[in-house]
Amino acid sequence: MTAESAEHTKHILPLRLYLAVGGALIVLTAVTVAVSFLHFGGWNVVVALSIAAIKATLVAMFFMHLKYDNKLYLFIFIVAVLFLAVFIVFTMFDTMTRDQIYDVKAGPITPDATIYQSNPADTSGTVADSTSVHR
Amino acid sequence: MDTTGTLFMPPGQSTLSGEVDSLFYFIFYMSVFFFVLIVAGTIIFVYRYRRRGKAGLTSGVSHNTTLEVTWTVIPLILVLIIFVWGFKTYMRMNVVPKDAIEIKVTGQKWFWSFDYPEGATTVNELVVPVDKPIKLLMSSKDVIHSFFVPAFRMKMDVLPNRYTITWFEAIGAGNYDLLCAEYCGKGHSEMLGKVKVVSDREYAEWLEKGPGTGEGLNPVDFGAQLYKSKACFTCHSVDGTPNIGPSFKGVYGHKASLEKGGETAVDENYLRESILDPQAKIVAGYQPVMPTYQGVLKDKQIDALIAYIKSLKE
Amino acid sequence: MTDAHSHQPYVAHHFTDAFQQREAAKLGVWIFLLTEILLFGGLFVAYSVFRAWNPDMFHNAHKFLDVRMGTLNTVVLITSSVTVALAIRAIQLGRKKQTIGLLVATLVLAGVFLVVKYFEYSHKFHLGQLPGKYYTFTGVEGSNPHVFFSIYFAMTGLHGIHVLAGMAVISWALINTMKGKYSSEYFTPIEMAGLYWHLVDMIWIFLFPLFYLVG
Amino acid sequence: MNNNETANSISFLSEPKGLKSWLFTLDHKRIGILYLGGIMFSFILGGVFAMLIRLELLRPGPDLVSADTYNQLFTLHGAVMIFLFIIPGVPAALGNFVLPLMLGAKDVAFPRLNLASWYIYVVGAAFALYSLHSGAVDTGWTFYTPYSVQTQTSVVSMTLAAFILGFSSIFTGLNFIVTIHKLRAPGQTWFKLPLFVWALYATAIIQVLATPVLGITLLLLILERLFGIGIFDPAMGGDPVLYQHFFWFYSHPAVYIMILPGMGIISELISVFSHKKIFGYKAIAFSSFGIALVSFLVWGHHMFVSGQSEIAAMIFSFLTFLVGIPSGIKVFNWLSTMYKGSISLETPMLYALSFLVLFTIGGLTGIFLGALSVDVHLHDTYFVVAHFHYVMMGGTVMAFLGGLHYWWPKMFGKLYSSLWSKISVALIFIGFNVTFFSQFILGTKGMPRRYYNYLDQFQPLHAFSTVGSWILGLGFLIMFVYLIHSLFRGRRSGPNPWGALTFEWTTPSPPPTYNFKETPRLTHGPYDFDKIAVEETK
Repeated sequence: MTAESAEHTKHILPLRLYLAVGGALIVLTAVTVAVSFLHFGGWNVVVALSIAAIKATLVAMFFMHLKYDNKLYLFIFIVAVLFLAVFIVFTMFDTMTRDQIYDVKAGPITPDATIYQSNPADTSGTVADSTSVHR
Repeated sequence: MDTTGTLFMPPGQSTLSGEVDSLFYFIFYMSVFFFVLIVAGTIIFVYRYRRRGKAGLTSGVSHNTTLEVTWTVIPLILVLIIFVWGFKTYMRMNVVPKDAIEIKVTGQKWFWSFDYPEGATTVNELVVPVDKPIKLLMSSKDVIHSFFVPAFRMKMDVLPNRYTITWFEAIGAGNYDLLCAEYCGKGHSEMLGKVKVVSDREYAEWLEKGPGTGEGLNPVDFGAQLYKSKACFTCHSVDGTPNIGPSFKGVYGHKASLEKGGETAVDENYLRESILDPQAKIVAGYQPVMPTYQGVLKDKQIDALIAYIKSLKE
Repeated sequence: MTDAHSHQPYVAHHFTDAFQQREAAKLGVWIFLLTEILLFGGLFVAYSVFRAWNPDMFHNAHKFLDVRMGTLNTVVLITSSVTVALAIRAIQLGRKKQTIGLLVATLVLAGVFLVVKYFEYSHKFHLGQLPGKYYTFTGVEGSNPHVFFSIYFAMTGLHGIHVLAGMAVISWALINTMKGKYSSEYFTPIEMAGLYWHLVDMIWIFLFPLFYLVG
Repeated sequence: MNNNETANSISFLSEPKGLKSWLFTLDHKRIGILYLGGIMFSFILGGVFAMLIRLELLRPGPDLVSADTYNQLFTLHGAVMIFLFIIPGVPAALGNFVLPLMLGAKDVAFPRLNLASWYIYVVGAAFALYSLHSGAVDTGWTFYTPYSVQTQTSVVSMTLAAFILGFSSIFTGLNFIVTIHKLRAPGQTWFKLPLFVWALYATAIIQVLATPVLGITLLLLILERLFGIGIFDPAMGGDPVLYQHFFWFYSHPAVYIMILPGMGIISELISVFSHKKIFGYKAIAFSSFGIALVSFLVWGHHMFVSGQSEIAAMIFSFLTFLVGIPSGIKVFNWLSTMYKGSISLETPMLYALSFLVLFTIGGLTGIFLGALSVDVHLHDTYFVVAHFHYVMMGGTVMAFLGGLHYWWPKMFGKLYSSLWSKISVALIFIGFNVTFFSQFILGTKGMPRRYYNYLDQFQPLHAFSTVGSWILGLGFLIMFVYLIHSLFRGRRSGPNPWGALTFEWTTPSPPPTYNFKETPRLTHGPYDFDKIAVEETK
């Protein structure tokens, strides 16, 4: 136990590594800003998020020591990201696939809805009278 | 035609109610089987292996793979059958037949209104012909409601600022309860209606008469009819008892003190304003919960209602 | 300590040794970070759903965010992450003065981040790009642009609160370092503060492109 | 086993003395008892609300309270029972007390955090009570938008209460995970842990994963009310169904926060009182994890008629059926544990058997609700009400009471009346079934939930149900009386009154402040009734 403990408390990374990772993060920031001025259509998001993911991985692995620490922490981190993904994906199973079997789209009746007038209890008008159906 | 229902289910009156009921009873008898198995097992074990005197060492059996796989796989197969069965009917409940009559349903605190393709409107009473698919295009004016007809085994939430769609086809003439199944506030349990299923001929005649126009009635009688059909009674009594809103009895010609302070004379103008813009002058002691009837009531109908309220003297 | 074992003073009675205590603390912090990720998760879901519904509005609205300020803040936060990581290294090596310096630098950078954020916010308030029903700006095309700004304020606001919380934690670690509570043997609290700060940085790494770059 | 330490050790109850020593205690046992006090108070409060609701529903029409008051009553009943009683119930009260003892540890990993979580609980409860005072909420415990945005009642303070209580739950969960990972006794490997510990571990994972999402949901709801941010409120361009996704992403797993620890207790009780090795140890342990994992993937089954897309409904329905399987496995395992055992029908075992029967009904009726087409009819009716009461009350509450009766002698060193406790179990069991079985029929017949008034045809069953609630109430009343009586007049209990093999029974009842004189070393499994002859020391 004590030998192990000494080994763990004294895991010191070289200064150069920290500075290199920091430099890489700044460079990646520059890259992602530069790339955002190019137009890839839908791919812009993918590129931006991929670069962000690389940056986050660098932070987690080196600054947060996940590369060197107990792998349990890495596991916890991955679990968090995984469940977040489940939350997003499963919610979008619904929000992205509504109204696929109807001819009338069940989306918002008034897309620019701010139905509230002075009194929130009174939500008069707009809904039932509007027959136009937008998406 | 099943009119009595079973122990658990009310009489089924739509084309799909039979399908729902058969799956219900499939699960039911399966559940009874497993329940009896487990309870009988418990009772037998408790009796057979009851402790007599001191508890000695007992058997050390810790698992049995065959047994465990069996009681995992059999329920798994059963629930998968149920899943597929339930999903098939669910899709039939959601895919509307092409030739369906489209009726617009509006939920509002706390009544239902229905707009028919021929221009008629009704409140809290949906009149439909038998053996014809009816498509309901639904939305709400305020909060979420849910359109629930137990006899048709149908339910669909009614959302504000969005359409939801469902359909049914009634198989027997009669009056069926319509309930709101999504909690919507004070009058939630009063948000009741009827689905009146009639023959084709009666439906045509009914449309002919043009419900809600007050043809051939004097204003007071027409107002009395509207009081019922537009569900004013949900919140306003005519016998003097205060409800969610003030009673209509004797209200005309009096002065009412207001929530914001001050008072107002209850005259034609005030009554009209209260119907069209209910939040403008709230009577002291009541909450600003009344929806506007702008666009719901026509001028002639408002006049009739005022005439009716005027007639309710103390 | 009333306990029978002979302990270092910083080991609580219910742990058998310093190693166990440190591992427990670290595990605790990681679980806490997990809850933080899921807390922000809800907002990421809201972002994804509304962006998918109104991609054009999101694109139009994001042009009203200042990329220069966002980039500046990204660089500031990354640098602060480096300084806090170095602070932990310094205390591991027992260099107390260096640790103090680096922690102060981290605090200063966090302050800069908040100042920049303040300028961004006040500019938006000025234009009427406020969340929800207070939104009065008319320059964004597309439906419900106030939702974009609602989500923007919710996410960056919550992140800002986390920056503040991080500053509090780092200040506390700083004070205790000055008091000489930490050494190359025992520096768990600084390490924990660092982990938290890195998470705050990491969340910003995602907020930055989502709002400022691709909208 | 060390049975003769009682004489020379000082119990945690008596030393140190004074109110302050309790309010600032870091001892997990005292914090457990503080929690027990809090949740018992909440249980009584929620119970009184429930009795009033049933009384109002005795007849159709307005009787006892107004519609507004009724709506506030069922909201408060739900919110108090869920956020203040059942979620902290087993983990924070019983778990706090028992977990370190079961691990042979001196305390939980973070005693200060533990105390903090209790204070956060108290602050949350205070907000909830404040909302009661300032125009109680009437949204239902689910706070569905847009109703919760429009209603004029104190939604914000109640939401804030639930938000704060969430943190208390997160801290308890976090503490337990670390404790189980790091503070196990020497020799206590993962597969020698008592199953209650496994259950608490699985629960804690859900607590830390799901509760933050509740936090952000409620925060957004508050922002929606204050600023109209337009995420959940359709009037501002938001989507109420999205709110339901957010809410149920937490609240469905939360159902397992409520039931999993209960299942853990049942595993203990059935093994101990059958005096037999638990059947399928690993299957039970892993099924807890199976449940924890899959519970995150099924939330959409609360939304089959909400306007959610059909594809999502299909996926959620499919996954819902999968989550039922591990629960089924557990029931069969418990049943098999009794086979060839030596079963003694002490009060905790009676609760365990009640659990077995009621939870089976609760679980089986869940299948009806998971089936898409049947759910369309049953959704938001009394069938659902009955179903979740069978799971929550027939399941969790029975398990909680079983656990309470099981560990009561350990907590206070006193034995309660065996006769009265058995009478009380019988009344609770009968009363419960009378109250809630009738509601299954009400539901299938089409009685929607949250109704202040109802159609005449439902009257007989409603009356029946209300009478059941009186029997149930009487059962609980008797229970409170004999439990409190036992504190003052009860017989002293020995360290191991039930003849169990887990660590907590090796230390005196009540245990001394640091639990064990010597850090214990594990020499046998928790259920080795085939190898160890253990004496009951009442």
